[in-house]
Formats: sequence, structure tokens, C-alpha cells
Amino acid sequence: METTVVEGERKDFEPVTINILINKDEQSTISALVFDLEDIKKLRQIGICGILTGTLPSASQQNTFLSIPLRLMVEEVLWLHFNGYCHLRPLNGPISQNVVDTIKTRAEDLYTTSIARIEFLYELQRQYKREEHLKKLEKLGLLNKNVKEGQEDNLNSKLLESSLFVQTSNASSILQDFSMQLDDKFIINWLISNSSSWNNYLLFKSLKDQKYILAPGSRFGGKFIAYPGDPLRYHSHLTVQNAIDYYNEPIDMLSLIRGSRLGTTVKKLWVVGGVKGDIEEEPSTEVDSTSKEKNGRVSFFSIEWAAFG
Amino acid sequence: MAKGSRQYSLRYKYPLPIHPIDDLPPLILHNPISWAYWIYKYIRSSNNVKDKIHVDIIGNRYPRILVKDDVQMLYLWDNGFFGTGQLSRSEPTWKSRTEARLDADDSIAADKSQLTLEKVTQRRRLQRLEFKKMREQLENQLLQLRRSGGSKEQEYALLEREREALRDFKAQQSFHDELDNVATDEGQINGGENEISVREEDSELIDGNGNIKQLEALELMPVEAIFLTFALPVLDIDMSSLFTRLHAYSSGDIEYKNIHNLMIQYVSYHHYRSHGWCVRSGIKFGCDYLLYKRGPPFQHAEFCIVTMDAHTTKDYTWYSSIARVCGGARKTLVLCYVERLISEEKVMALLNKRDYAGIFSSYKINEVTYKRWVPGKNRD
Amino acid sequence: MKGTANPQKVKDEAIDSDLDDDEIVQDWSEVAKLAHTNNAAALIPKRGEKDYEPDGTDIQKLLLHQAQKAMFDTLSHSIAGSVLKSLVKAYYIPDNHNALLPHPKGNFMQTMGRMNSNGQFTLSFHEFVYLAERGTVSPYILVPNSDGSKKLEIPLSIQDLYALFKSQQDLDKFAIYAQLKRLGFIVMETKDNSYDKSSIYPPTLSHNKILRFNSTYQSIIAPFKIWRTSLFNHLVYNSLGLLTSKYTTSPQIYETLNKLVPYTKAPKTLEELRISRFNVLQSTTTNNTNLLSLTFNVWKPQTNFKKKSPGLPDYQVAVYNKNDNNVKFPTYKDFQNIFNNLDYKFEFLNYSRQDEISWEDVSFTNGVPTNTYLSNLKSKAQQKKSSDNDNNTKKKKKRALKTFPPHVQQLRRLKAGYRSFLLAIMDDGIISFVKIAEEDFGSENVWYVPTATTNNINSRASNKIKNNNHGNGDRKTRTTIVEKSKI
Amino acid sequence: MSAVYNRSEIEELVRNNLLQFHLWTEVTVATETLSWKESNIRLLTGRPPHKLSNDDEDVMTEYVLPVEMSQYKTSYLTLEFLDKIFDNLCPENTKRLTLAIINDDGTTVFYFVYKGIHKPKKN
Repeated sequence: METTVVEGERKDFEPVTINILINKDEQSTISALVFDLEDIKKLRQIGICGILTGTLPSASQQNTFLSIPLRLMVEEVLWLHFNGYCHLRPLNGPISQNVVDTIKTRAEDLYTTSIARIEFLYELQRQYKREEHLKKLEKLGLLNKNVKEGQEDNLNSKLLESSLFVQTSNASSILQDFSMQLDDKFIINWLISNSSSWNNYLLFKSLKDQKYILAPGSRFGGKFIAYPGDPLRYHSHLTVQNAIDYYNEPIDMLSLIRGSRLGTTVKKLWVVGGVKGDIEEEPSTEVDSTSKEKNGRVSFFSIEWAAFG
Repeated sequence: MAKGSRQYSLRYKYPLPIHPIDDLPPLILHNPISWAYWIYKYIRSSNNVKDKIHVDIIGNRYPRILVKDDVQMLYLWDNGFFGTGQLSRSEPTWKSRTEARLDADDSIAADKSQLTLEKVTQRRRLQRLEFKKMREQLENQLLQLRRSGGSKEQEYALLEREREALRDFKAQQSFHDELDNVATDEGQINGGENEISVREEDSELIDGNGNIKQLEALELMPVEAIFLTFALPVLDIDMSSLFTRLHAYSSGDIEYKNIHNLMIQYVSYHHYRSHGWCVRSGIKFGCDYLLYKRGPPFQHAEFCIVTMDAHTTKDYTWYSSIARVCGGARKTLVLCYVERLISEEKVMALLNKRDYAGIFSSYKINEVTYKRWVPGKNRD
Repeated sequence: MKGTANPQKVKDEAIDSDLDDDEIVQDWSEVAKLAHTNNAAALIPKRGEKDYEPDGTDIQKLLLHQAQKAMFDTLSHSIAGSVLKSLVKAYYIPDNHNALLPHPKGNFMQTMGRMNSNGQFTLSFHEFVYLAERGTVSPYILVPNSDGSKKLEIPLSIQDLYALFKSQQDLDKFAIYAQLKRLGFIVMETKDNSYDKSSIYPPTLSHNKILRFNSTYQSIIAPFKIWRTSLFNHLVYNSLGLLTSKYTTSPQIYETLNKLVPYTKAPKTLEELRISRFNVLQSTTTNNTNLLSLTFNVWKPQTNFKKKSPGLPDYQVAVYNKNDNNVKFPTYKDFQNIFNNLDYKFEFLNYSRQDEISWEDVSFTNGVPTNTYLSNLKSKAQQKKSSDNDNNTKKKKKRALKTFPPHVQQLRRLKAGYRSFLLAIMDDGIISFVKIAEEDFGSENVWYVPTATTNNINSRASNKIKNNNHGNGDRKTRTTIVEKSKI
Repeated sequence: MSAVYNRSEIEELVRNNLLQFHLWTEVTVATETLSWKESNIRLLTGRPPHKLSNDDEDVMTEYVLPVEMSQYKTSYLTLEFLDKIFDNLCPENTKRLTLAIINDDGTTVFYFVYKGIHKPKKN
């Protein structure tokens, strides 16, 4: 497994930034988004793949290949947080007002920076295009010393200027200094209480510990699907069900039958799991999540059709 | 049980085990005698089945409803495809399959060219088993005879029968030795259920007369049993005994929450049956029912039915896995939401009055189809 | 749509993978080639199937490295934006939560955007983000400088735009919007009032209006109340009443059986649709606060789309986030509420027709019949012509259901159902669609009638037996579906 | 003092099913019992007529747990129950348990249950 991470490596891991779209006014689940491509690469190296959700500008009429932002499952965020792999950036609300206020107070600064940045990018392009042009002329044997300096530039500058590319960047320069009004702990507790269940996280963690890479699984009839390696290269092995109560919740037989039937055709085992332990109640906002993590032990069963009967 | 094609269409002539009166004489308008005869026949005739079908209900917390009589099993299958053979995929055919497997049917055995090496071996083993069994019986009888002080003549007769059995057995063995050669030459050895070698375990299949015992019963779903009791008077049990039996072993008195599931399952079953569908268990596809237009021998099921309380909401993964299974089998998934129109107390009151029709008509059917929708396939 | 790379191959693959989305094989080397960015990605050899599991071999590591590289190269080379000469600037207006385009240009204007009251071209927030992501417009915000003497133009990033979403729900809706838009669908929010809405329902469904349907009203209302009849029925419903009645045909037996269980009858004709809407409006008890609602109107991709008067949508979409603890998967009540609020091209109205229905003939726009509305439009002639053409091509393609044998029609009705909507499910970035359709098995009978009984005299001559001739096409025995007329 | 539900009927049913429908051999009801919520649970053991999975090396003895399922009653198969079965009724290192689900529609269906996470068949 190439994404193995040992404890020591974490020191070399510069935490990635996860943007949490959180709106305190509404009871609402949360989107965790990553906009920085380098961060996305780093996450992939530790087996957190997420789902790309944005339009890919170069192939904008399909949904198979998408681009930033990368959207993460809540369980992925919790795991990254508890392992020290991420900072959380709240976009707390009313979001748009905060962003707009920030922009307004820093207007001149932002303006100057953006002008400088754009001019810098233009200049890079101009240089590149000039060089390309000269190379072309040289190749065609049309290059002479006179043309090389001022003259040619004038001829083509208008054309060149209009062909300069204006890029809409992915990552924000405005939000860099966005004031963090909420601490990570608050956001984590919010995440835990507003979406999914704590036990689902424990299932996730246990599978992650067993080197599986997980993805949202509802289309396949599960909470997660689990891959033995990067989904780009390996088939998924498991359809993992939502955690059930270890002691009191019977396995739904019809679901088991369906899951096994599906599993036979797509070569995935149907996995059902739950957490045994003393604490049964939902973690409140004050629960120290890390200590609770150690309390439960996850029990999984993998089920498939016996190929007869 | 080979069926000719004509027999086949006659066999499933009736869609329900209650038949219409369809043997009335022709009515000739200008002949009053024909009228009289017709009226006589009409009065004498009845829709009822001649003998109600006997059911045994076994099990405790999970009752199971069985029909054990061969003729009655077949009747329920042929007239509306009710029940499932416990040792078969649907129609109870275990006995005939097993007879074929063990070559107990002489007409099949006589066809030498059909025999395979394994079958010969099987049958030899089986016959040895049969012989051993018979000898054991005769020996027991002899023992009984001696204990009860029977005559020498009687004892002699028994011994003679044993010798005769031995002679028969030997003769069969040499006959099969010849067949062995035939089969070996042909060298045909097939897999599959019918080709499994006879096992020691098969000895328990043979009864005292050397025939194969019927181990299979036809099992009715609880809703089928209710239908064949409440809606159609077919089974030899009355509704309240059946209903009580289905809920025996519930702790204490029957509470509404204990009967709710059966109520909505039955209402849904009755709904589809009463509009002409052949409704069978959908467990193979992880749903409640499969709907056949006429019955399994005629076409595949087109619909999967999932029955649920109208207020039910489940995790999305639940719906999506059902939809994938049904979609994979090219069947349309119908979510049948059953809505209770009266209070729980009223249902219980009706139950106390044994007013089952009152109960069942107090639930309403609401249906939706649920289909995965692929944007790319629905653009024009 | 504007012509960025639009390779048929990627499109086809996208569609195929939707067909069986079990394991979307994301071969980024394919899309990398198309992204007209020269780079190593394009040189990656076409790789085979996915492997079962990592086995520690170098070749596997290499293949994984290449696959990841192809993906990340594509992502880093595929940037949103446009060259200066075709730059379309879009300015975010915080107060309106939309974007203003002083110099709009591009094909997108056919299906997106609208003029505000000042005659300025604006994009809704979803349109704005969608077009910025694909590089069709460039997002900016205008803010005053410190002394307020002039406005400064600050470029926004994609990340900034996402920070401007009003809520999580809004972000989910956008994701679904974008998913449909990328495939060419035309999508408008139901709450968008910038275009003339068409409706299948007359503008004021007053009691007076409904009286016009009075003749049919009673006969249609009756089945909706069927359960009451049934409650009465059960008094005589006693184990088929074999003691008191005799049945000479199987249909008689079935007809007795199917009186027991009441069912919801789906509206099947235009009149029934309108009457059911009337009934819904009459019963004002529905508490809509927590119910699922319709978010989008969707039209299939088309070239002659009229933004101002799009007519009835082809689909209507509701959005559901499955990981939101505070929302449950819809119950039947939620479905029913949606069905009652649907207003689109109800395709089932064609079931009983030989030809395709003309939606202009049966709908209303801006309070008048759509045909009248269209003839009032300046572009009337053109409009009529193009929509006629559209209809003609459709007619050629589709064979009317009515021309099929009755048993085939019946099966198709049952499989497709009646009023329907699309439920879009968001699962942490993965979107699936489900079509939920109202179904009505209670109105269809499929029982098998042996031919042997046809000579017999019906003992219940008073029963009007209407032979609908729904043969089931069985090879050996003709099946007839007999439906007793409801009284 | 609560009633102990008799499971011999379903044990016999599953035995017949394995023996006479699926033609297993050496099918017997095991002697070890687990007392579980008013029932005494016993497994069946037996040998199928051929390998049940390509991943198996050869025909092996299977451990079969009969459980009931109904149209209208909830199941009693909890995770705790399965753990207890593995811990108390299966020999150590048992690869898998075969679940025999006896439905009240007359069918008995069989599923493999592996403790923990297991990989799917390669072929």
C-alpha cells in the first residue's frame, strides 16, 4: 500500500486548509472544500481522495472529469483533524456579508495587489509569446537583427495584448487573512452534531486504519465504498453500511439479501458494522472527541452470497 | 410429471383456487326445459372447493404455514401459483426431481442409453441400501414373530421372502453390471443435481415400501394464508384462529404495533391480487413482492413491490440498493405506501369484533415508481 | 454553448459511465489529451483495467504514479479564464446577490441571464459561478476606495465565489444546477420570476371556473373518496359471499375482491389534473413548512429556446442532501405535496392520444392561453414556426402509445406512471437522480379470463360489463381484461 | 423462567434443505449450544458436494447458522449475536459462517458471513 503513513511523517506534513461552509443561523450540514491543488495532492498521498465537484474548463461539457473544489466527507475532515493534517477555515455567516466586508475594508490593498499580480502574469505571457514568435521566425529564416528589437514589437503588440490570458484563479488571496471567528474545536463539534453519526466516523477510522480508501457510497447502497488503494487504479472491495447499534439493532435481512445480491454482480462484499463500548449516547458539544474515539471497538462482518440456495 | 403442451395450457386454466361455475348447460331461449335444467344445475353448483385445504402451522415466534398433501400442494400451485416448495425454487418438484436423481422411476431407468456411469453407481448403492433396509425389516418381523410365538409356517414364509429379496437384489446387480459397460463406453458423466452420487444419507429417503418419502411441503406466506382464508374460502382454518396463531408467542396481549406490519403487508398483497396480478414473494430481489401478469411459467415478473407504512422514511442507501437490484433485473420498482385511515384503537376494536374486512378497508394504497434517472440518457 | 474543448469522446464516456456508474474509470490521460495542453500526460500509454489490489510491484507503482500525474497535470493546466479580447467581465452585486454584465456577449445569453429594471444584463448567482468556473465570464467585485472617490475593480477567485454562497443548501443546489448545465440542459430556478411562466392550470381556478367541468366533476371526484364507499362495502364483504352469490366468471370474483382496499387514483387526463389541483387549493390544511420543494425547472437541450417565454419545462427537480441530519428522505406526504405542485409537460397526457399533445394549446402563459400569449408577442411568426418545426421532428421520432396493442399500452402506463419529478440526491459531492412517478395499479386490471367461459350467460346481467379488449397476448389463450364500469 | 423456544424444527428444515435440496453430505446438528435470548442456538455442520468458492482450496466443512426471517416480524440477528456465535460455537480460526435464512415464504437462502473485513473473490 503506497499511501502508508507512519506517525513520524506527520511532522513533515504541512497541514492543508479545509474551507468549511458553515452557517450558524441555519441548522445545516456542512460542506468541506479544498481549493488549493497542492493541498489536494497532499491529501491524496495520505489516502484522502474526496470528490472533485467543479467544472473542468478545458472539458466543460461532461461530468466524469471535474475540477476544484474538492469536496470532502465529514468523516474525512474529522480524521484529518484528529490526526493533525488540517486547519479548518470557517466561512461563517452570513457568509457573503463577511466576505464583502473584508473586501471593502481592504479594498485599496487588494486592488493594488491584484493589479500587480495581473501585470506580473501579463508580463510572463508577453515574454513567453515574444520568445515563441522569435523562435518561429528563426525557424522560417525570417529573422534579422533589425526586426529583433523594437520594430517587430510594435507590429504585433496590439495582437499580442489582446491575446493575453486573464485567469480566474482557484485559490483566494482575499480569504488568506480572513479572521477566524471560530476555533477548530467548535467546528468539529458542529460537524459531529450536524451530520452523519459518530459511529460512522469510528467505522471510517477503523477502515482507514486497515489501509482502505473511502468514498461516498450511496449510489452503491452503502454509506461508504472502500478501495484497497487509489480509486484511480483499484476496484472497490466493500460496500459499507451505516453503523448500527451493536447490541439492539437487528441486521435488516432484506438489506443483507439485496446487498449480497448486488455484491455478487459487482464483486464487492456487503459490510455491516457497529461499535461496542460503554458510551452509547451521541457526543455532546463538550465531549472530548479524541478520548471517546478510544472507547469504542468496532465490530465488522463481511457478507456475500454463498453461491447456492 | 411430464406435461404435454395441451396439458400445460389446461393445467393453469384458472387464476384462482375458487373457480367460477363454468359447467352450466346451454340455455336455449325457446326451450323451457333447458331453463329448468339450467336453474337446477345453477342451484346445485357451488364456487366452493370440495374439500378445504389442510394447513399445518408450525414454529413458535416465527410461524410457518405448510400444506403437506401432494394433491393439495399441486392444486394451490396450479390455481394461482400460491406457495413455494420448501425444497424447490418455486413449484414443489422435489420428489419428482429426487425420483429422477435416484432413478427410482423405472420408466427412466429402462432407457439404457440415458444412463451414466455415475447413475449406475448411484442406483447400485441405492439398491443395496434398499435391500439392507428390507432385510432389516424382515428380520425385525421375524424377531416379533418369535417373541409372540408364531408358527413354523409363518417363520418359513418370512425367511422365504428374505431369500427372494436377496435373489432379486442379485439379479439386479448383474443386470446393472451389463449397464455399467454401456455407460462406461459412452463415458458420459455430467454434473448437476441429478448426477450427484447416491449418498449414505439417501437411505433415509426410502420408506418401508421402497418408495421415496415426500419430505417437501408447500409453504404459504402469511399473507397468502390470509388471502386463502379471508378473501377466498380455501383453507380449513378460520380467520381468527389463523390470525391468533400468527401472533402467538408475542408477549402478552396483541398490541397494535405487533400487527401493523402484517396489516400493511396483507392490504398490499390483496390490492395486487384483486386486480389480477399473480403476487409472489420478492425475497430473491430483496423486496416484498414480485408481480407476474399471469404466473411464473408464462412470463418474467415486471414489477418489484416494496410495501411500507406511508409515514416511513429510511436512509437513502436503503432506497438506492433496492433500486439497483430491481434495475439490474430490469424490473420496475414500486414503493407501495400503505396509509392507515383510522386510529389504532379503532383497528383494535374491529379486531375484537373479528371484523377483518373492516380493518383491511381502513388502509389506503398510495403508490409511486422509483427509478434511477440518468441525465445523459434523457437529453432528447 | 461556447466552444471550449468539446470532445465527443469525453461526452460519450460521460454518458456511458452514467449508464453504469458502478466504477467510473477515470482515465485522466484521455481528458489530458483533449485539454490541448502539451505535456507528459498526453504521452501516457493507454492503461488497462483497474487492478484488484496493490501488490507492491514497481509496475503498479508506476501506473499509479502516471494516473495521478495525468490527473493533476490536467487540473493544473486546465484553468478558467479568457483572453483579453473576448473577456466578459461580470461584477458581483452584494445587495442583490447576483452579477452585472455591462458588456455581455456569448451564446450563454440564449439560455441564461436577464435584464433588470434598469435594462442591465444580470446573471443569477448560480449562473454567475457556473460561467466563471468554465471561464466564460470573469468575476469581479467593485468597491469604493477609502475616500469614496472612485470604484476599484477587484478580481475574484473561484474560492471567493464559493464563500459567497448563502448556505449549504444553496451550494448543493448549485452543484446539481451545474451538473445538468454541463450536459446541455437548460435550468432555471422555480423561484426565478424573470421569465413568463407557463402553466397547465387555468390562471384562476375559482369555483366558478371549475363549475364548467361540473359534468365530469362528480364522476372524477367520486373515486377520490373511494375509501368511504369501501368502508360501507365491507359490510357486505364477507369471504366472497359464497353463501349468497354465485360467480360464473373469474372477473366477477375479482370484482368482488377488489372492492376491499381503497387506493389513491392518479389524475390521468387534463381535466382530472385540473380538478385535483382545484381540490388541493380547496383544502388549505397543508402545512408546507418542512416539506420538500421543487427547486429547478429543466428543459432538454434545444437550439430555439426562448428565454423570455420558455413554455412548460420538461422536468422539475427537487434537491435532497442525504447526509444532512436535519432532513429526512421524503415520505409519501412529501411526494404527494410535490405531485400536487408539479406544472410541466405531463407526458402521460399523451398516453391516450394518437398524436403528440401541443403544449401551447393546453397551457396558459401570463394569465392567458399560451397561443393567445404567443400571438401577442412581436416575434409571433418566427416563434410559431420554430415551435412547429420542433413538434414535427418529435412526431416523427415517437410512436404514439395509443397505436400499440392495449396490453402493451397498459404495461407502459404502469411502468412509467403519471405525474413525476426528479429527486436529485447529494452525497458529499456525488450526485444521483431518481425519477419518482405517481403510480396507480388500482385503476388497471390484468386478470386472466379463460375463453371457455365466454359461452355462459352472465348471471348478473344487470352489471354492465365493458370489454376494454386488453388482450395480454398470450400464445395459447386469449386474455381479456374486463373492467366493470364504476358507478 | 421464560420459555425456551424450540429450534429443532428449523434445524431439521435446514438439515433437509442442505441434505436433500443442495445434496450436502455429513450434515449434522452440532452439540455445542449457546443460550441466547430464550433460545438454545446450535450450528449445523456439513460438507457441500463441491467447492463453494473459487478461493477455497477444497471442499471444507461448513458451519451453518439457521436464522428465521418474516414478512412481518423484525429480525433478531444483531452484531452482538454474530460475535457470540463466532466466539462460542465455531472452532478457532473458522474462516466463515454460513447463514441459513429461513424465510416464511418457503425459501431458505444461504450467505457467507466473515468476521471482520474480508476481501471479495478475485474471480
